[in-house]
Amino acid sequence: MPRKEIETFAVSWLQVLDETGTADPELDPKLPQETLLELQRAMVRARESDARMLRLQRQGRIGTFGPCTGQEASVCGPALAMAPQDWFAGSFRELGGRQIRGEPLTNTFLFHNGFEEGNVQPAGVTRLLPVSIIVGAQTLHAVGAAYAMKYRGEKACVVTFLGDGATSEGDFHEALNFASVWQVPVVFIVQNNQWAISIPRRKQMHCRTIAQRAIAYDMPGLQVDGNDVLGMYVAAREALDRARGGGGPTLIEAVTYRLMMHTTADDPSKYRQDDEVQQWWDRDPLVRFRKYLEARGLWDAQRQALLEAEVKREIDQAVQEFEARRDFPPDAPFDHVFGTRHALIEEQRAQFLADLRLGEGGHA
Amino acid sequence: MPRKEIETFAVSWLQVLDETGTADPELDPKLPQETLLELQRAMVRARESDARMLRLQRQGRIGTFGPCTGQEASVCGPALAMAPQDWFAGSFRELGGRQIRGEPLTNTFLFHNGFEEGNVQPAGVTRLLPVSIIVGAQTLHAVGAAYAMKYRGEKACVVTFLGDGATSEGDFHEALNFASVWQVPVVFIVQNNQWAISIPRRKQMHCRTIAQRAIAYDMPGLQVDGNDVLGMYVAAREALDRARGGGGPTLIEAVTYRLMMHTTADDPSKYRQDDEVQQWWDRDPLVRFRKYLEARGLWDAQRQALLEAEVKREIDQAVQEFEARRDFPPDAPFDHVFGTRHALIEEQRAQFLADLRLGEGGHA
Amino acid sequence: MPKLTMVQAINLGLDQEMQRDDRVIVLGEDVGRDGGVFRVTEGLLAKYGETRVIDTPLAESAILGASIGMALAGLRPVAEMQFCGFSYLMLPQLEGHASRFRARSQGQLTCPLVVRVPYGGGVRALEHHSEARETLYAHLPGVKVVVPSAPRNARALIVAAVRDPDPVVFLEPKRSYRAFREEVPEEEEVMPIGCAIVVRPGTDLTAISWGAMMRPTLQAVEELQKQRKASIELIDLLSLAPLDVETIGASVAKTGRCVVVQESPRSFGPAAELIAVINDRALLQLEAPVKRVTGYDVVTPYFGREHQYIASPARIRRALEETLDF
Amino acid sequence: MPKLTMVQAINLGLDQEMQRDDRVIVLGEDVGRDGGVFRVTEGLLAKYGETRVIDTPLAESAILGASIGMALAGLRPVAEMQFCGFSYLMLPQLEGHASRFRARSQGQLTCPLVVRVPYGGGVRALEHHSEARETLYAHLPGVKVVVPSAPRNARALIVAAVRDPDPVVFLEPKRSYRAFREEVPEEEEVMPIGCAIVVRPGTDLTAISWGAMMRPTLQAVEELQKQRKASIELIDLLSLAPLDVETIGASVAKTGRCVVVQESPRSFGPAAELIAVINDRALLQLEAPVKRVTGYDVVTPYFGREHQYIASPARIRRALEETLDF
Ligand SMILES: Cc1ncc(C[n+]2csc(CCOP(=O)(O)OP(=O)(O)O)c2C)c(N)n1
Ligand SMILES: Cc1ncc(C[n+]2csc(CCOP(=O)(O)OP(=O)(O)O)c2C)c(N)n1
Ligand SMILES: [Mg+2]
Ligand SMILES: [Mg+2]
Repeated sequence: MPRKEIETFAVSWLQVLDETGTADPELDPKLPQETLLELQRAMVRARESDARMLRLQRQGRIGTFGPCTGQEASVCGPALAMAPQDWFAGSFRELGGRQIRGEPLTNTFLFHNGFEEGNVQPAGVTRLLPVSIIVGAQTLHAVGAAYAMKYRGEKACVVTFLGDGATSEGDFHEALNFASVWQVPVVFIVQNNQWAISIPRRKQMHCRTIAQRAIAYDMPGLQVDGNDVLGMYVAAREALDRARGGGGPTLIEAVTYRLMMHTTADDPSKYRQDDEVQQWWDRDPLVRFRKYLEARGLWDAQRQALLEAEVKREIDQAVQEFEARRDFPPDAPFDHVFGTRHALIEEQRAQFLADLRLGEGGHA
Repeated sequence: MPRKEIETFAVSWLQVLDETGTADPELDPKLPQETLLELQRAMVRARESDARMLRLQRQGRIGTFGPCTGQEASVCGPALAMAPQDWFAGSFRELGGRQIRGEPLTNTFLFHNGFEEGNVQPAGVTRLLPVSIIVGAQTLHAVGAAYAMKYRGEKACVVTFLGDGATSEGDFHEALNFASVWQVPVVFIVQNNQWAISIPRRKQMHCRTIAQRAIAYDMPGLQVDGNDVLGMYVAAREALDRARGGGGPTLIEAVTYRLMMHTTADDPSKYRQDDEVQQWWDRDPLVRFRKYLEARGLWDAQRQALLEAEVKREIDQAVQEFEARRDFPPDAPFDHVFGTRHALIEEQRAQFLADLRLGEGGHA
Repeated sequence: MPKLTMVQAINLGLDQEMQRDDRVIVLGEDVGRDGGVFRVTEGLLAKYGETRVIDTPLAESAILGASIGMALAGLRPVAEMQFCGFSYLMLPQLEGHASRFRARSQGQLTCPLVVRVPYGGGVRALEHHSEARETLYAHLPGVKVVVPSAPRNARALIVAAVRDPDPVVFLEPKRSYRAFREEVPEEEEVMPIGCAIVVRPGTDLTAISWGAMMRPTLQAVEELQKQRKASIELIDLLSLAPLDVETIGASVAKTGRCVVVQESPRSFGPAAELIAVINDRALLQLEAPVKRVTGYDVVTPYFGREHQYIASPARIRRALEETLDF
Repeated sequence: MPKLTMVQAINLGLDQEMQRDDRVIVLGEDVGRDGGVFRVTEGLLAKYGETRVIDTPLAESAILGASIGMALAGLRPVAEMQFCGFSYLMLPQLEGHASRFRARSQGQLTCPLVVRVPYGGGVRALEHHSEARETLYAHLPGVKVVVPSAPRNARALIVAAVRDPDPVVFLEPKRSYRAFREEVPEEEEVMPIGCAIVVRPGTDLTAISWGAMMRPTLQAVEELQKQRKASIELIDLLSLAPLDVETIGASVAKTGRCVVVQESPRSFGPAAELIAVINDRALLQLEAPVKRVTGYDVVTPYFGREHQYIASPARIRRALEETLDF
């Protein structure tokens, strides 16, 4: 066979809800009403939390964070499709997903106010890894945890999230390769929000889709409308089912958009056009899903108002709790260098505390 | 478009000479006789050099090296297709290619005897990077050099070689991505010799071909019979022409086999079967090409004997020259830490030389 | 002379070098349109175009690896790592290749390149955005490590780094980026790499620091000198590798007392090397143990506690006093 | 008791730990069928199968990154880096994650894992196969760094490392892999991490080393003691992080003289930290500068020159003499 095609591959696209909120009848997963309402609640909660955090940040009450507005569907869909025993190995823009996994907003606030206490989860919240800031790195942790699940014979999967920018890191490639060689139960969800800080997708990669990267590993890959929460739910459920059944990893590209700044330290007007942003506001995942619910008689303005009010109360309370927290022992870092005590560390702790008592500890 | 294929991709295979040495008439590049004989000479020279190095190593006259026997075609084809101004950024198993680029065998010996002098190329030998041992790393250097060529408007390309194992490293992914985003003139040649030390291809990757990795970057990719020197020549020439014309990078997978040990420190009988090795000896690239030449009346047993004798003489002479070398100033490393002198280094040099004079320098 | 921040001063240096030499290329994440997340490369894209100011994909190893290839092929890349916390991804390319091409080829191939790395804490940033880890680079043979402490020397040193024939890791103390301004001349200024400077001479004690810790150290010195008669010599290292062992040794041999102020964790940090240099060159003159005021060997705390972990002028002052009184 | 090489001793320790605890998983390049390029994991695949002895693809960051995930999920991975020269590829995962999960989550999540790294020179190997770079790991908070020096302590320390609740970088001095044998008991032996040992007591001088340099140091000490009356205390660090500052301080406070022997480049190397520890704890007792016998700040030479660059017993002996005679 001198010169001929030996393999062919295809990339597919999935959208359940179109931009008007109309579901494709063949693809509509016909989720139970309860699940639909959970999705709605999760997305609204994420949106409202984000808005509040932005205000808190501007008021200097929390530090830098990366808003998730616009990406609620691409995160909440998969997070709700997960089983309780599954692992969540996220990046830093999955607030809605973390909330679904049970992270209290007080923790989120603590984290963004510079306290490790924000990563100490209350009882019952497990298998939720802390925010991972080094882009791409968490995808490898996901693969390792998935290996552990397979090794132990647990029917648990791992879902890991990353951004379009993160796909450029070597770790992402290594993770996909290990996952495919090991055939472990992990789902990679790339939130392709078109930007990595100021770098647009076309400067980040030359390929037409991120989903086609799966081909390099003979891994199932799929491009999904990331602003369609039902599409994301369906895609993730399918991938999780396959993984749980021993079918190995999946790569899902969620096509979505970062509607806000990269983080509160960023000024996107330096590098992108308002009309591009506006176009994506027109595809707001929350509006789309609300139309779907309304068309099915499950939602209306009043319910929306009630939900928003309830969520805001929750947030208010979390802000209060968070701001009431005072117990931040200054020497906590010395407790958690190692699991065992060592003279070197204890001696430094003593020096640290002595300096602190003299009021000489730290810089202004 | 709710759920549908949006992109399709294919991987092709190229073989010009089949295993009997018969060329596909449509694909035969009909190279000038001179080029054919150069290919023959280059492959025989590589094979003989390898054999001699193995003996030298066994006699303790040089140190560890990685034999290239079996992979002469996949390296010599592309190396001969290169233009003089092109860059060669290899790994550690491309002896034939380095020879084509002009590296004297004395240098190879010096290198493998632990002297940096082996990387100092004689006048006229340029754009040949030293052996790169950290697998995958050199692919990034290749991309950077290719960028420089494009930036300067030089019509020069970069050819970089790596192994199947090296494709697992993050650097390889990053290199392919940068190359495709920048559309720089670089050709990646993966010598898929089926093994990375003791790791067989199927434990290294889950994909059916390495060529399909190109799809992840929307880069032309091709799988070639790596034991067919004409196929490799044609594939590389095509890729180089495209690169020179501004068409960007190409990924070529050469399907070949490592007939010998990984390095002289390795014992392959621990992990692979003799009959597998034998099967690949039956596909020896040198035998195949010789049949092609013979069928065209360009070669016979006598010419073969003459060539082998000539090459052996060359090698003998190189061994002599190499073994006569005595000028290895012990403090040379101090000369080449930095391009400028610094008191710290010079002070250490003085200490080093003083210890050496006292006969106290180094360990036994 | 205009008064510039360190950000503006480095920008000026880069701008003038790009003007002067078209082999100079700036590359990194967000260095183009955005002007860098700290705005150090602001305006360069508009002036020099996309082929010379490259917004790269997000991959630190590739940024340095490609820079190596550019340098081998005759360009003079200036790569930016967005934060020190992500720079370790390029350490393998630095250790394995950039630092070695010269030695490997006995000078036939060289890697003149600069890696700019904003580093250090005190800016209330997220995890990985506050570390000081100079040692990891200073310990690598074949790598020069430069740490400016103020706008004017930052500009003179970035120019030196760009022109240097070897790989230079240029650690930019981000706490000093905009903390103060200094007059920086328009005209070219170049400072030598590998040389410390005596910022103020003295006879009773040598205080040594570099980068962002220079300011609290200077403050401590000044406060102390208001309080009591003591002549303190203050040294700004400016380069950590190669280290200016002569200046350090001579100063402590003269004063007999020394305090080193370092932000990074204590163990295996730069202060240890300075103490070793003093041990080699001035032990007999030492009248007190050298004191190191450093970070602790703990995982860098999130920013809620960070201020307690970076030495304050008061802590430095006490170390100075204790060493004087020893 | 059987006499084992260090390779066999580590193998024994791993084997027994795998036997004892099915959470222990071995992974890395060529660790399975091939038994590791140094044969340290020989036989484990046959005994424990492919799910516990994993021949991974060729990617160091992934090997550690996946180990982190395994550890977070309750396993106890023991990863092998084939050579120290390739281990920097996993440094970002180590610095950024393995070392931090405990602090990040205030103890809720932990990373009990071991990274075994053959390191150091003297085996006439290719470039990148001979470096000693302990500092790069010892400087990282949250990371323990262990360096055995002989078969018996290698076995007792690998067991401790596997059981340790934190990430341990286990640097194996490959020059000592097969250089000599020692009796190693079949029965379990565990040595504590973070503790140095006094190999032989003495009163006139403290010699400190670790890993492969212990043997030439011991030889130098013994040679010297044949020649002249001098009581030399020899310390084997065994752990570089956390450092056993008490043992070091107490010894030098007693002897007043010290020589540190290190293979790696001088500047910012472990000897500097030891000198700093001595400065903190025993300066007043010092009767001579601490001498450091080290590698040089040059790019590690290829093996043709390497033997001239690693300190010989003669060079060490002279340092001992000079320090005694100071
Ligand atoms: C290894 C690494 N390099 C650089 C950064 C700095 N950084 C933080 S987020 C970001 C862009 C990430 O883009 P993407 O992956 O698309 O995620 P998004 O922010 O769009 O959600 C960069 C460069 C980082 N966190 N980690
Ligand atoms: C980053 C790195 N890790 C590990 C090694 C050790 N090593 C040398 S060659 C090799 C296998 C390489 O396999 P492959 O890329 O297929 O090339 P081949 O040896 O088959 O030519 C390994 C693991 C290395 N050189 N670099
Ligand atoms: Mg993005
Ligand atoms: Mg191979």
